Amino acid sequence: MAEDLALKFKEQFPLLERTVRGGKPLIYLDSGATSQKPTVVLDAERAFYEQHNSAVHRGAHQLAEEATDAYESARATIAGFIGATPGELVFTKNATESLNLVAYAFLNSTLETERGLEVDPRFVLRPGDEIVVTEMEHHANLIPWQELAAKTGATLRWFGLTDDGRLDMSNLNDLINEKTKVVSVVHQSNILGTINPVTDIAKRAHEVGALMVVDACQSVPHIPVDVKALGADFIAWSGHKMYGPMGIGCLWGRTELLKVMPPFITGGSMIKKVTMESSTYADPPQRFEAGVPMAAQAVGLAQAVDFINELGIENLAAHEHELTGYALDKLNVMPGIRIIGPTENVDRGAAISFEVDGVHAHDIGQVLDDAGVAVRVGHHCAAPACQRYGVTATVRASFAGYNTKADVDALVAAIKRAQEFFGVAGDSVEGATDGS
Amino acid sequence: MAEDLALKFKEQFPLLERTVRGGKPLIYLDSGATSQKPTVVLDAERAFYEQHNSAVHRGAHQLAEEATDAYESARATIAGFIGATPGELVFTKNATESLNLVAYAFLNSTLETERGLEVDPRFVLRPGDEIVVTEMEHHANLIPWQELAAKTGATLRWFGLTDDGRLDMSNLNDLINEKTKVVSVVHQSNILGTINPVTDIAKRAHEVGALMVVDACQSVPHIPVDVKALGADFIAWSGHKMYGPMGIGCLWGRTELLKVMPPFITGGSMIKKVTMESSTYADPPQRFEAGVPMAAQAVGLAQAVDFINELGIENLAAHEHELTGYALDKLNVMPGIRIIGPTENVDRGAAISFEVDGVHAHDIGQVLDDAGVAVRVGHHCAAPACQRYGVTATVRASFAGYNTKADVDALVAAIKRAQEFFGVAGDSVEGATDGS
Amino acid sequence: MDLESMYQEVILDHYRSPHGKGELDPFDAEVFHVNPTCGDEVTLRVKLSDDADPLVEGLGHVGQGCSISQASASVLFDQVNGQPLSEAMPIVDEFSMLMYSATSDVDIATLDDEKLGDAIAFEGVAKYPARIKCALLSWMAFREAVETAQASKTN
Amino acid sequence: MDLESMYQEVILDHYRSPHGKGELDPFDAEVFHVNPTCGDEVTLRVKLSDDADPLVEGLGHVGQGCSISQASASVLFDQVNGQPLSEAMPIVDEFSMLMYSATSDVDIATLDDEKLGDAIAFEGVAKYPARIKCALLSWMAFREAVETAQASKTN
Ligand SMILES: Cc1ncc(COP(=O)(O)O)c(C=O)c1O
Ligand SMILES: Cc1ncc(COP(=O)(O)O)c(C=O)c1O
Ligand code: FES
Ligand code: FES
Repeated sequence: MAEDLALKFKEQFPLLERTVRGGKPLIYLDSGATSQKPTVVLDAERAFYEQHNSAVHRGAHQLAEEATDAYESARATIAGFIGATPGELVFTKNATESLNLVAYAFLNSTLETERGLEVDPRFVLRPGDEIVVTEMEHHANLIPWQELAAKTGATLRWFGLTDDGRLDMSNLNDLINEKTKVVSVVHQSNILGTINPVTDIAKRAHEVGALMVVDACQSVPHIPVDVKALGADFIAWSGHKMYGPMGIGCLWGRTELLKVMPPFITGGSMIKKVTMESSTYADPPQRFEAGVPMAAQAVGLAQAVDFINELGIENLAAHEHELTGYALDKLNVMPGIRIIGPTENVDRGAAISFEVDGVHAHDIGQVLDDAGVAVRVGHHCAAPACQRYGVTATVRASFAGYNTKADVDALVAAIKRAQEFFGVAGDSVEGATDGS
Repeated sequence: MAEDLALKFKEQFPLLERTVRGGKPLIYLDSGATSQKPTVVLDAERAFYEQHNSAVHRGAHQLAEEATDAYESARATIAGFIGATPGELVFTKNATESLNLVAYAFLNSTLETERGLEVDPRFVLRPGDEIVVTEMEHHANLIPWQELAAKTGATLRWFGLTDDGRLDMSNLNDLINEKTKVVSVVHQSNILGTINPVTDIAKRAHEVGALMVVDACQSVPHIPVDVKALGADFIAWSGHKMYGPMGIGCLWGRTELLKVMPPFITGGSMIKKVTMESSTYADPPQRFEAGVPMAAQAVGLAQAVDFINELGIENLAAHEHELTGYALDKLNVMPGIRIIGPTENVDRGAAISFEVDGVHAHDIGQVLDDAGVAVRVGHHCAAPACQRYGVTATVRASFAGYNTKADVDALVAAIKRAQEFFGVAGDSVEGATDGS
Repeated sequence: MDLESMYQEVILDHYRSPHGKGELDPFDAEVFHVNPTCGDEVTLRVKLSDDADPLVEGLGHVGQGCSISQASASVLFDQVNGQPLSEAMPIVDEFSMLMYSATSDVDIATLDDEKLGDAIAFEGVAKYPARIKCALLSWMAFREAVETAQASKTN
Repeated sequence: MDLESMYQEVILDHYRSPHGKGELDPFDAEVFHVNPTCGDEVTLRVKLSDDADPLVEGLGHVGQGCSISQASASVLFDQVNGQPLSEAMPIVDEFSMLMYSATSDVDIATLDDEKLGDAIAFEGVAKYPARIKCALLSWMAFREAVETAQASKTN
C-alpha cells in the first residue's frame, strides 16, 4: 500500500480530520489502545438502530426476525474472517471478558467436580497442576490466570523474555510439561510488538494434553489469523481495536470444548429449561451469551470486517510492516532513544515502545501531544514486561492502516523537540523552557 | 401526557416510522424487551466516535482526555438519574452482567475465606445460609442465584405468587430470617407487570442483616427510582430498555459494599499494582470495569437520560400508567382473554401479559405481527412465573413513552382478528383460514 | 396474504386433530426436546422392528406447543410411521431442507413432493425464521429417538 | 504556548533538584502510593512532634515518576516541612483545590497564594486531567501519612 493509498484509506475516518491542541493536525499513533472507526462502520450501526432494532432471539415479530438475522449474519462474517464457523464464535463485551470466560470455565468446572458432578477433566485444576503464561502478557491475560491459580491451588508459571524483547523459548519443554493444564499466550505483544511463535507453543501444549489460549487482540486486527493454522483451542480479541465499535469482543473456541464448558455469566437466552429448583443450559455459543446482546455492535464489527476485507488484511499487514520498518530505522539511530522490544522488523507488529534517556515517558507524551502526536505512555497494562526491562513506563507509538510515513516523521520530529525541551538531546538547547 | 404529546415524542424515533409485513405501519409494543432509540441518542454516540474516540483512562493525549471526560461525565449523569453519586455506579454490558457481578462477589468472597483470606462476612455463604428471590424473577435474576446456591451449598428460597399476580408477602418474616444472607427481587416484573414492594422487603432484609439486590430493568426506564427511597444495597438495570444503546448495563451499589467486594472480571484498568506473582485492585467503580469499556455507549445512555429528563420521568410514568389503564379496561372485558398478572391498574407497570383461549401465544403473535403489531410471545425469560400460572407462553404487550391509545386500539383489533382467524372468538367466523 | 401461506388449511387440520398423539407403549426410546425460545416441549417415543432395515413400528408424541409444532408432529407421524428407516430418514432430511429453503440455497424444486406428502404445506413456515424451530421440533426429536433406539439395540 | 503553562521554570527547577528526597529515619508513619494510570510510585515518611498542634518534624519521599510528580513532592516538602499541622493541612487542601480548579467550580482567585508558595506554579497542570494525579500523588500520600502517624500516637 503506497503512501497515497494509505491517505485514501485515512479519508474514510472522520475523526482523523480533526485538529487538537489549538489547531494542530492530529497524528493518531494510539491504535494499539483503540482504533478509529470508518464512516461505513458508524453507518452500519446506525442503520441497525434506525431500521431493525429489537432484542435478538426473543421475538416473533418482523423486527425481531431482522435483528436476529443481522446478529447471526454478523457472527458468520466475523467467524469467517478467522477461518471459523459461526457456532464457534461467542460475543462478549471485550477481549478481557473473553479471557475471563475461559478462566472461569476452569474455576466453575473445578467447583463442580468438588460437588461430585461430572465435568470434562481438561477443565479441572488441582494443586500441583500448572498454568503457563508469559512475562509479556497484557493484564487481561495475566490477572484472570493469577486469580484462577489462587482459587484452585494450581501454580502459575511463565515464559521469561530475552533482552531483545522475545519470548525465551529455551525451556519450552520444561515449562510446558505433564502438569500443565492450560497455556495462554499473547499473539502479538501490545507493549513490545513481538509476534510470538504461538503455533509452536500450541503444539507443545497439545503434546502434554494442555489447552492453548491465544490473546489475539493485537494480531487479528493487523495480520491474517487463521484458526486452523494457529492450532489454538481458544482465541480472544476485541472489536474496538479493529475499526469496529466499542463494547464488543470475541471468543473463538473449538466446538468440542465450548460444548463441555459450564456457563460463565448466567441469565436469559442461555438456557434450555428453567424451574425454580434448577436449570439446564443451551448449546454454545448461546450458552455464553446471557442477556440481551450487543447486536448493533456485532453488526458494526461485521461491517468493519467487510471494510478490512475490501482492502485485504494481507495488504494492511504489509503496509503496517513497512511503516514499522521505516519507524524502526529512524528510532534505532536516534540518540537517547532505547527501544523496548525487538529492534529488528522481524516477527514484530506495528507497535513500538521506547524510552527517552533522562525524561519520563509521560513528559515525552505531553510534548508529543502538544505537537498533535497522540501516543500512549505508561505500562500499557503490561507492568511485568516493564519490570523485566527496568522501566516503569514507556512511550508507545502504534500504527493502523490509516497511518503514513509522514506520521512517523512527525513522531520523530516531536521526540526531538521533547528532548530539546527537557534539555536531554545531544544537540539540546540550554534553558529549554524558554521555548523556541 | 396527552395523545398528541406522545405522538410528538414518537417523532423522535426514526425506526417507529417504518412499516412492516408489506407496508403496514409498525405498532411497537415490545419495549419491555428493548426500547427504540431517539435520534439524539444515536447522534451522541456517533459524535463520540467522530470527535473523541479513544480508550478511556489510558492515555495522556487530548483525545484520551476527552474520551475519559465524556465517559466519566456520562457516569455522573446516569448516577444522578437515580439519585446516586458517580463513584457508586459501575458500567457493565447489561443488567445480566450486573446481577452476575453481585452473585460472583459472594462466590469469590466465599472461596477467599476458604483460602483463609479475610473478607467481608456479609459476602460469605455457607451451607445453611439462605438466598431469597421470587417466583416472578427474570432468568437473569434467578439463575445466577441458583448457581451461587449450588456452588456454596446455600439454600435458595423464594416468595410465591398470589392468584392475582402479586408477591405473596404473607410469610415475609419466615422467608427472610436470620439465615438469609441476600435477597434479590425484581422491582417491576417483566412478565406480570407487577410493581413489588421492594422498600418493605429491603427493610426486612436489613433487619436480619441480609443484603438487598433489586433488579430494576423494568422500573428505572419507566418510573422514578431513587436509591435512597428504595433502600436497596444494589440496583441493576440495562441501558437498552431506556432509550439507550445496546451493550451497556448499570450496577449501582452502596460504596461501603463495593469497597469490600472482590473483583469479578479481571484485567486492565482495574488494578493498582501488578507483578507476575500477584496483583492488587483499584477502588470501585474501576475495580469492576476491566478492559476497555463501552465509552460510546455510556455517552449514548447519558444522552438518553437527558432525553428522559427533558420530558420528566414522572410525566412518562403518568403517560404509561394511563395507557396501561386504558389497555386493561379493554382487555379485561374481551371474551377469551385471560390476563396473567394484576388486572387492576394499581402497583403495576406498562407490561401486560395475557393468554387467548384455545390459541397458542405464538400463533397469536404471528397474526398480530401480520397486522404490524409487534408484541413478544413466550416465557419472557420468566419460565417459573409461567409454570405458576399454568401456561407455557403468554402474549405480552409492553409500552414506552412513544405509545398511544391508538396503539392499544390496534392491539385489540388484531387480537380480535386472531381469534377469528383461529375460530375461537364468540363472534368468530367459520372456516377462518379462508380469509376475509 | 402472508398469514395464509403459513397457516395452510392442511396445517390447521393436522393441528385440530393431530395424528400419533399419545404415549406409545412399549417403546425402544424416548426423547424430550425443548424449543428454548418459547419453552414448548415434546416427548417422543419410537419403537423399531428388528428387521435389517428396521420399520418404524410405532411413534407417539405428547407435549404442548403452537399450531405449527403440533401440526408438524402429526405430519411426521403420517410420513414415517410404518416406514422402514431407509425411507423414513430421507424424509426427515427432505423436511429439514424444506424448512431451511428460505434461508439457505436449497432449491425447493429439487425436493421430493412424494416423500414430503402433507409436509410440503410447511413451505410458508420456512419464511418465518422464528417458526422454523416449531416445525422442526418433533422431527429433530424423532431423529434422536431413532439414533437412541438403534444404539440401545446394538448394545 | 500550552506546554510552558504546564512546565513552568519553577517546576522544572524542583524536578531537577528536588527537596525532601530520601528515606527519612526515624519516622512515625510510612505510606506507599501508586498512580495506577502510569504505575509510578512514591514512598513517603513523616515524623510529627508531640505538641498539641504537632509539627511536621520531618518528611522524606522516594520513588519514581514524571517531572510533575517529582516537582510536586519537592514543593510539598517546602510548604509543609517544619509547619504545625494546623497550617500544613490547609495548605494540602488549597493545593487540592488548585488542582481541581479547571475541572470544578473552585475559583482560583479565592486561593491563598501565600500558603501555596511555589505550588501555585501547578495551575497550568490542572488543565491536563491526566496529570492532576501526578501532581497530587505525594500530597495525598502526605495526608494519609499524617493520619496514620496521628492514629499510631493516640493508640
Ligand atoms: C426484569 C428483567 N430483569 C433482567 C433483564 C435482563 O436484562 P438484559 O438482558 O439487558 O441483561 C430483563 C430484560 O431482559 C428484565 O426485564
Ligand atoms: C494484548 C492485549 N490483550 C488484551 C487486551 C484487552 O482488550 P480489552 O481492553 O478490549 O478487553 C488488550 C488491549 O487493551 C491487548 O492489547
Ligand atoms: S412457539 Fe413453541 S413450538 Fe412453536
Ligand atoms: S506520569 Fe506517573 S506520576 Fe506522572
